[in-house]
Amino acid sequence: MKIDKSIFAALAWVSLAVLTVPDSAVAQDDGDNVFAQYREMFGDDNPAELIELQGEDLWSQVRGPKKASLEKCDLGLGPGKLDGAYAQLPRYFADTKHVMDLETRLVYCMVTLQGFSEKDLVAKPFSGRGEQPSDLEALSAFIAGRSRGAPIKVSQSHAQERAAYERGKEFFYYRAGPHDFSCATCHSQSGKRIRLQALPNLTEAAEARKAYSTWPGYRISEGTVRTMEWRMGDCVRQQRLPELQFGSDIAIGLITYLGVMANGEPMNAPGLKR
Amino acid sequence: MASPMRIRAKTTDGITEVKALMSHPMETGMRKDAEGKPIPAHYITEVTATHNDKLVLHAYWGPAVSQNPFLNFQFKGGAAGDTVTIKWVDNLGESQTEQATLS
Amino acid sequence: MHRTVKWGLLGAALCCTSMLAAAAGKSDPLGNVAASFKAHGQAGMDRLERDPMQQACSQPASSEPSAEVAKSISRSAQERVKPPSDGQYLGDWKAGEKIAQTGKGMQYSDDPAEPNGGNCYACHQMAGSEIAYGTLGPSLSQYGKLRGTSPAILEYTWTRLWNSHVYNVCSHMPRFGDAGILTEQQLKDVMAYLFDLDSPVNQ
Amino acid sequence: MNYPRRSFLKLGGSALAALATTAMWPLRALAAAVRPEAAFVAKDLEGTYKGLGGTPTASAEIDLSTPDIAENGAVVPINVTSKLPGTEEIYILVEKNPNPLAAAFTIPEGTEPFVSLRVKVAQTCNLIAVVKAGGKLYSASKETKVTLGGCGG
Repeated sequence: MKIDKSIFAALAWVSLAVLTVPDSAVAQDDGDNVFAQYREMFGDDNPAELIELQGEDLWSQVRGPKKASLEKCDLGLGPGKLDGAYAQLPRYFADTKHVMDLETRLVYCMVTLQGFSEKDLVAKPFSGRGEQPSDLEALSAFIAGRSRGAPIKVSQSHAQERAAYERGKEFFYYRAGPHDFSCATCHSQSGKRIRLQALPNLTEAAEARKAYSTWPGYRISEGTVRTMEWRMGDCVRQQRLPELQFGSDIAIGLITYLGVMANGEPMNAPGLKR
Repeated sequence: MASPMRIRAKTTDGITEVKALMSHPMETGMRKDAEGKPIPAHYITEVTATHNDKLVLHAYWGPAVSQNPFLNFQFKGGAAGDTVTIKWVDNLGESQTEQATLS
Repeated sequence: MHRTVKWGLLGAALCCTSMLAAAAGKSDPLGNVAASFKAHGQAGMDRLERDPMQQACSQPASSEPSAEVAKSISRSAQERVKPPSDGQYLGDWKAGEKIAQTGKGMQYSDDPAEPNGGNCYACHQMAGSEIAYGTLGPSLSQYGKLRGTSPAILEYTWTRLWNSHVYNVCSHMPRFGDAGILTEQQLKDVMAYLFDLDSPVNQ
Repeated sequence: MNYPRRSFLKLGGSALAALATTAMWPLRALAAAVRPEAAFVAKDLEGTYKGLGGTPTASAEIDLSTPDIAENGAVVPINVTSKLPGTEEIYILVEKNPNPLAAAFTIPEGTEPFVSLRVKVAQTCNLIAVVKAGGKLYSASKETKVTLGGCGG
């Protein structure tokens, strides 16, 4: 979808290179293998660390009309409890009587604790090209990082949590728009790829675990950390549907569905993405 | 913290390995923003690394170094308590300095 | 360029089936889908409405539509296929190559003034020289060389591009002609890319 | 829970920056005195080599490691190790970028003749490491393929 604006249009150097190497030059079958060497060269050195630092700073900074930090924000494990909190989101929150994911909960905290306007926060939750990471991106990177190693445990105990899962699962197969695409079009078969990119089969636990546990992720093509809400919205954009609204029932439903599919896997985010 | 930098430095068998991540857009000046307006060039032009007071690496960069640059190099020596300092300067005259202490 | 197809009896039948299911107390887990979206650029809210095929195929492959529903979807798809107005199936393979390589078009982030791409390489192997091809669909390498250009194979391929559901009820392939993704001329150019013996697909 | 990434020191602030600026000033004299501007603005290899002072000789004593295929040309890792005695400078070039020269490193005495960096590669082409050792220029090159990714490009 937006394939690389950032390197091609974006670098605006030269036109797209059409490859002219013989087939035999690369493995044909598996996108993962094709890029394994490329991935390995990054080691553990993920620029997401820089954005985690920005998020850590934002978390404790006194900001907003109410001149408060986010340190009393309750992400589900109690006010200010960060370790492992992301691995258990989305979840039902009694104070709002809604299932919330990390990002909607952060907005809630920024509104209630710091006095920011919800309308402003939701109007542009993600950074644009050439901009600094948004507050939500930086905070999400930092908070997800504080769940590294914590097993994913997305609850299904509350009726609303189960309803969110069902909604997400149902929408996963929802074919619509001029191209008839659903999430399942690309993400319900194993061993497939789009162009050279391996496509995780999100209906299989093993693949869903690997995918979910590495979001949010530093997107090389975007030059910043992108969040789970962004990921859902960008898939939907590529499905040619109208804009998926931030924090909407379908967005949270999809994240809940994928989270439950990934339960048990240790979080390893922010990951490093194409 | 507009542009954080992360430095990791570790001494093994008398060689200190330094890894640095620098927050910088490294704009080439050839990209356009969402509205189609050109994004001005903004990139690190010079990087200097010192071990205590000794220069251990110097670099001039162009805009082809990737966004949020990663740099890895090694020098001989290094002991607990020593410092490794990295400083960059960009084409707009901005600069950033970060220091790590060897442990 | 949205679909302007009249669904007629098939639509009516499916619509009543779903109404009956709702009446029987089977709740819809989706709730109000539209409430989660907002119109953006060329992607209007009408895109969330599903036609009978989309509705019938909105489920895991393990629970595809009944034989009867499948048959009516395929029949109705077949009825709407428009052969080239001048009877010529093959256009310019060089133009077809660009269409096969381009994935833009119809996203709210795309410029509606620009022609749409076909993005064939996202899913299919085509020219042997292009290594960045997807595997969601079958390889089309050597397509024309292997099959020749008989009227039957030209018509079959045109129909596949126009509306793949004629042959495969819940095909994942977009309905490039039927949904107005590609113009008649663009379809001819893609046909030429597949069939022309000078095209890289057949090298 | 383990946080391997938290193990290093984070410092900052203008005081430190000011201190470092002063402290480092005399050091600049040690580094390559001036930016090789002609090489940085050159639009092809020939021009870049001219800016660097000559065409390098191919050498097997330079280890150049880059991926065969890059998932994204915006970030391509490149590692260069020189086994040439007296390595003073290491240059990283991307043959078909608008300006091939990406970076010019000075390697002082006591620093290993090794650098690892990530660069933008606009299209499939050779990545080239040029090493200045004993006053002479040597090079090694390797092709990296840049592919189109994903679904909607």
